[in-house]
Amino acid sequence: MQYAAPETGQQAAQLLAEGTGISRVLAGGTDILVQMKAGMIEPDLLVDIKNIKGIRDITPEDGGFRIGAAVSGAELNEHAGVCAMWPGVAEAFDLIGSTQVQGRCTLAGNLCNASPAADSVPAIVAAGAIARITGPNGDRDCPVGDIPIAPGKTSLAKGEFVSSILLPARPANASDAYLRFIPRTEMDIAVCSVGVSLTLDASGICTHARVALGAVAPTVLLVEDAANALIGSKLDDAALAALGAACTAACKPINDKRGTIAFREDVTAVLAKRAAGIAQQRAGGPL
Amino acid sequence: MALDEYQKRDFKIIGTTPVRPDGVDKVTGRAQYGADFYLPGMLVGKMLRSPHAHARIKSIDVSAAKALPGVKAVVTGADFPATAKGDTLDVQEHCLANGVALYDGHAVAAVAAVDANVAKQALKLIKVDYEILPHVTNIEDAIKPDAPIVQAGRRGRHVPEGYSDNCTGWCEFGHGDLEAGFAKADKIITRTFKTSSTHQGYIEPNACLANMGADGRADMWCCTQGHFQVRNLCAQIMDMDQSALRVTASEIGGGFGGKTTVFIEPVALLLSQKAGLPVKLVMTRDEVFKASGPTVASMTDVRIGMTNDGKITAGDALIRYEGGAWPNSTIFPGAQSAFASYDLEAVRAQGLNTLTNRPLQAAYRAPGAPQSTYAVEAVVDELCEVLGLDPIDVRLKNAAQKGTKSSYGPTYDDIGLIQLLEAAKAHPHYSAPLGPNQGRGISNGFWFNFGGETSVSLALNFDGTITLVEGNPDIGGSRAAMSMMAAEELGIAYEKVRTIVADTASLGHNEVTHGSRVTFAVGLATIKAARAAKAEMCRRAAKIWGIDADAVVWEDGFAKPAGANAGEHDPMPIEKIAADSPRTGGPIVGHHEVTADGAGVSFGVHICDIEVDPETGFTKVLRYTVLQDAGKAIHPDYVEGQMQGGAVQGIGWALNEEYIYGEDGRLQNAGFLDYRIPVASDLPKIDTVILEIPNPGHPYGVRGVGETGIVPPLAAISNAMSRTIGVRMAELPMSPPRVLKAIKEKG
Amino acid sequence: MSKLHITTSINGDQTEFLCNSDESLLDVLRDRLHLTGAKEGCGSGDCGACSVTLNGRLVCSCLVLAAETEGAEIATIEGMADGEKLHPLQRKFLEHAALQCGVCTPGILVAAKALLEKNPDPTETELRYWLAGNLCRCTGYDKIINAVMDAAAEMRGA
Amino acid sequence: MVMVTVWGSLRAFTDDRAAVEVEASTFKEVLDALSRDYPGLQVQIKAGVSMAIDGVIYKDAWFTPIRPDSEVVLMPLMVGG
Repeated sequence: MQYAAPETGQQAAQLLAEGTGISRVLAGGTDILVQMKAGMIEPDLLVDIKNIKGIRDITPEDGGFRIGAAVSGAELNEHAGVCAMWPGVAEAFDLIGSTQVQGRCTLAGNLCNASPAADSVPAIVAAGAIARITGPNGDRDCPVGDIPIAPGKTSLAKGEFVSSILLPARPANASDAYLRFIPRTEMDIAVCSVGVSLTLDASGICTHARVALGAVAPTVLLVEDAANALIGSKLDDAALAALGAACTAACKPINDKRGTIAFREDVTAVLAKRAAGIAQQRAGGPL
Repeated sequence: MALDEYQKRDFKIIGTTPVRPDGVDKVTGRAQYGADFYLPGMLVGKMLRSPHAHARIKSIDVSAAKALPGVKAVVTGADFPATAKGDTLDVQEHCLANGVALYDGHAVAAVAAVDANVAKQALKLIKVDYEILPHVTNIEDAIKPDAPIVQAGRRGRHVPEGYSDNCTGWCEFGHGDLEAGFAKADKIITRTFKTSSTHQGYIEPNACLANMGADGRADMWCCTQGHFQVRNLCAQIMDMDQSALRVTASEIGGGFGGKTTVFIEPVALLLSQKAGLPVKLVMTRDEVFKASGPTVASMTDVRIGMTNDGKITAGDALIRYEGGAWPNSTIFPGAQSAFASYDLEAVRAQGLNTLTNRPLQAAYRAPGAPQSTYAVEAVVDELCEVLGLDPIDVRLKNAAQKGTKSSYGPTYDDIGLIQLLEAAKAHPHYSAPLGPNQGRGISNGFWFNFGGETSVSLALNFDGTITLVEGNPDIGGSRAAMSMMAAEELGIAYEKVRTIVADTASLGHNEVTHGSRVTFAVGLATIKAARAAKAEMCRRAAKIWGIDADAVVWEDGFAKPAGANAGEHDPMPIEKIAADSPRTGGPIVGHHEVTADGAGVSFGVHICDIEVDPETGFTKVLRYTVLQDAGKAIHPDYVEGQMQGGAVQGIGWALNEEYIYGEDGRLQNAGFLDYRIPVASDLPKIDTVILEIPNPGHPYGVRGVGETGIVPPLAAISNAMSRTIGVRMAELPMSPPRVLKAIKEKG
Repeated sequence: MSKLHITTSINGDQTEFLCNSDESLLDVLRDRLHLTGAKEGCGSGDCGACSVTLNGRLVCSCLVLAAETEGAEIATIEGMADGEKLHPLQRKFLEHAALQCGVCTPGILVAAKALLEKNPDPTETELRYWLAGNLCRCTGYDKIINAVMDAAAEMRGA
Repeated sequence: MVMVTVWGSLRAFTDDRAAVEVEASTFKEVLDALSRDYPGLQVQIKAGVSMAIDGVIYKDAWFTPIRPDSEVVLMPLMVGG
């Protein structure tokens, strides 16, 4: 295996484009090294992007924040600005793995590993985050939800990698929350998970919402019916019940070692209601 | 035979909590565990494992692997000498398959190469032609008459009609007239319980380094609970003299029973023999889960009758255990211990063992007892609930005590169950208020405790310090306990004794560190070795003083004249006797060799509070209290540690730990991510109460404490769960999907 | 395949080593440098027995490629004591009997030290969550938590 | 004579009796007498047995004395963790 640590995004893209055999990007390494150890993958080329200038930075941009692809969970959670604006994203990111894993894991890596159960993905999808993709022909932007297309598969072309993720600006009286279910308190993969982002008006009525579900389908689900159940309401019991029902209806889970279909359908609705309540409270409501 | 070893006395060192002798090494990273040994020219060994649950190995072609540069040896099961028989042959075939792969992960070949990458490549070059056979991985299917047969010719001679040939063992214990007993009951409850297979979950993967010379003599370093056992098993499998193999136990990174046998050690020896070089073989975590250790899974029917005022009139249990592809005898302690906490006029416990296409079970802390006790204690609790009785009062009313004929036959001597139950009832935990969605459970637990072959040597150095040499790997602080007992007996400072775990060439045989035997048996031998040394020191002082040896007594590290008649002599310190010893007859060494008996049974009572999220089935353990009889706690901190560790393993077993198999018979969760042992944030403080009801079989009254602690938690948590959600759960683990389903079905 | 040449700092000492491109930092520490205090319990970041700090961040050394450590500062259990003077955490682990088999102990000590550097006064809950990635099968964690809390109190007082 | 209690599944070899009387004054003499008088027990005795004598469990302790009034219970050999 060849290991390369280029200093520019272009060099990295070039290496990835030219690599014959299996090429992989190394950011935090918390997925790829596990897969290599288990013999699931044997890359011929590993491109370490951490030496690319600026890729470990969190930069304010248009009222939001651009998160470099090599920013670790620990670094993001120490960033007061991001935590204040997108607490749901921060808490979702923080739930990935242990303290040790937090020292290494990245948002972009969590996204591009394309696990259906990735913790940060429902949160950044709910947040409407935009990924910047660097490729041999330059950069392009893409909604984060369009990147995972199947378990372990992304829409990225050969030579492309995610170099940063933009968490956009958000209006006043808006916030987000993320909840997942695991059997223990830590160190587990989500059995099901929900990210909710919402905006309230001055009277506390929800004017905008995005609800994303994890681990209940091959890829993250952005559930429009769930958002619609909240919009126009003050998140009263009826709205929350409709939210839960919409989430359960949208689920396409499987039975596996981590949970059953029935359990995932039920608990997704529970988590959605709880997450919506937390986001509402963070957004300043009920106003 | 009443035991009279115990003598009441005041202790100076016993009961204090000095720092363990291996402590500094373990907090600085110096301690050497199984994988921490290196030798010049050392090769890396790796194993090839079957991906099939059951398959005939039609052929194995290792030629391409052998031809790969850097590969020094490739072996299969056929390379072992064809001399092992009986149980040893079973162990050998579990290490390396011979003709048939019997479970997912069963090793079929092994390589030794100059580095890990070459070894990995070599494994890929081995071509195995499998013929897939029907498999079975659970009890219910395995005992059916038409089940796929795991190994032919293994049917047990007592197994009743109607069960498949997978059933290798049957046993029955008990006494009294069951039906007469049930006729006296006001309420009878019958239920079937299941537990999943769980793993010991030690953090250190199995590891060994073998170095065999062309003369057929070998050294081995490995993490094991019993290096003498490793030596004997390896010698039998490799057809070597036992003296030709010296095994040194490394520090051991946890065992809990799982490291009482061999998995890779004979293979490392075989590779080293073929390669003519040292070979290190270390299991990956995946291999640990797939091919070592797990405990038996169980399915148990229990029927218990009770009067309205809480007297148990009869108890009957049928335990069915499955422990992998070879016979095992876990049903014996399982059936014997099921009702051991109770004084019953009519009791029966029957046990059935069946084979499955899973790894051979290894002992796990009180092997067999948690599963059967769980079922019995759950039914007792349900009877209490149905009859409106306090669960501790009912246990007190029926508790076994001195003079009770136990459910497994013998009559109990001094035991502490009643004291434990009374202490539990008086504990503030038992009367603390509970909030919504919270419940409390309690359970008894019992374990036999063992003694066994033990050999100890205690040398007096010329400066008066002591080197104590014992032969049992220190798994929970036993070197500290031995140093304390030697120091107590000799009347010298703890720091003056250094306890060493010797290799197999340095002592007589020592039985495996199992059965909670070490503090009891090695402690007993240590005390007697110290007494032998004391007697010799008194003889030396007597010679110097020119008086009779029996006119000298030993006190606080000094030889003293026994009385005025012995003459006027200043007390002679151990340092002087030691310094003079070359001139008074030679080095002074006390030793003791024994097959220790009289271990003394042990009981525990656990109280547990949980809270259940009714919408998700998530269970939080809020509060946990362990009460246990230690006989005499030599080092109370380590006794507490055993009680806490056992309880937490039981909590994991009750709530989340399980072996999950797919339809294909493959293990789906062979890693710490999805085999969910408790993490720090899952747990509350584990409170402990140590009771000391002396064991008549030990000079200081010691009982084993290592295993009992894992017996009660399964039922304690299950009983708390049932009382919280209002549904009797009868299957472990009580994972959130199962709990939520039960809550929903109740409506 | 030619090996990579890496220069790094381990416990304050400049260290050079050769490694394969796919070797983990843990492999190098143990098998090439014979710093065996970090243990491999799982190789997949699930047990924490191989914990070290990398440029001040707590990481699992099994999830770091040795090749990534060029110019990095690494701290392992072997560097925790100051000569014969134990770190307060090490001392408190001994006083509180916070270890049984001890194989998880180096990783837990490294992790606890990283916490106390960031947060000298953690609550017990914060500590339990911080250590959730360090599996211990022997102790039930109780005495470990007591030892770290006591060490933290002593270090704050010092 | 000593009364020896056997566990349930061994009663197939003791004429369905829960306890049998043998002439013995030590652990080993009990085993020898059982093997002689009840040959069906030989397989189990060879596989390994313990004996509880007056409530104390002995493993392979051949020369442990047994009084005529001792409580003697045959038990399987067991392993612990």
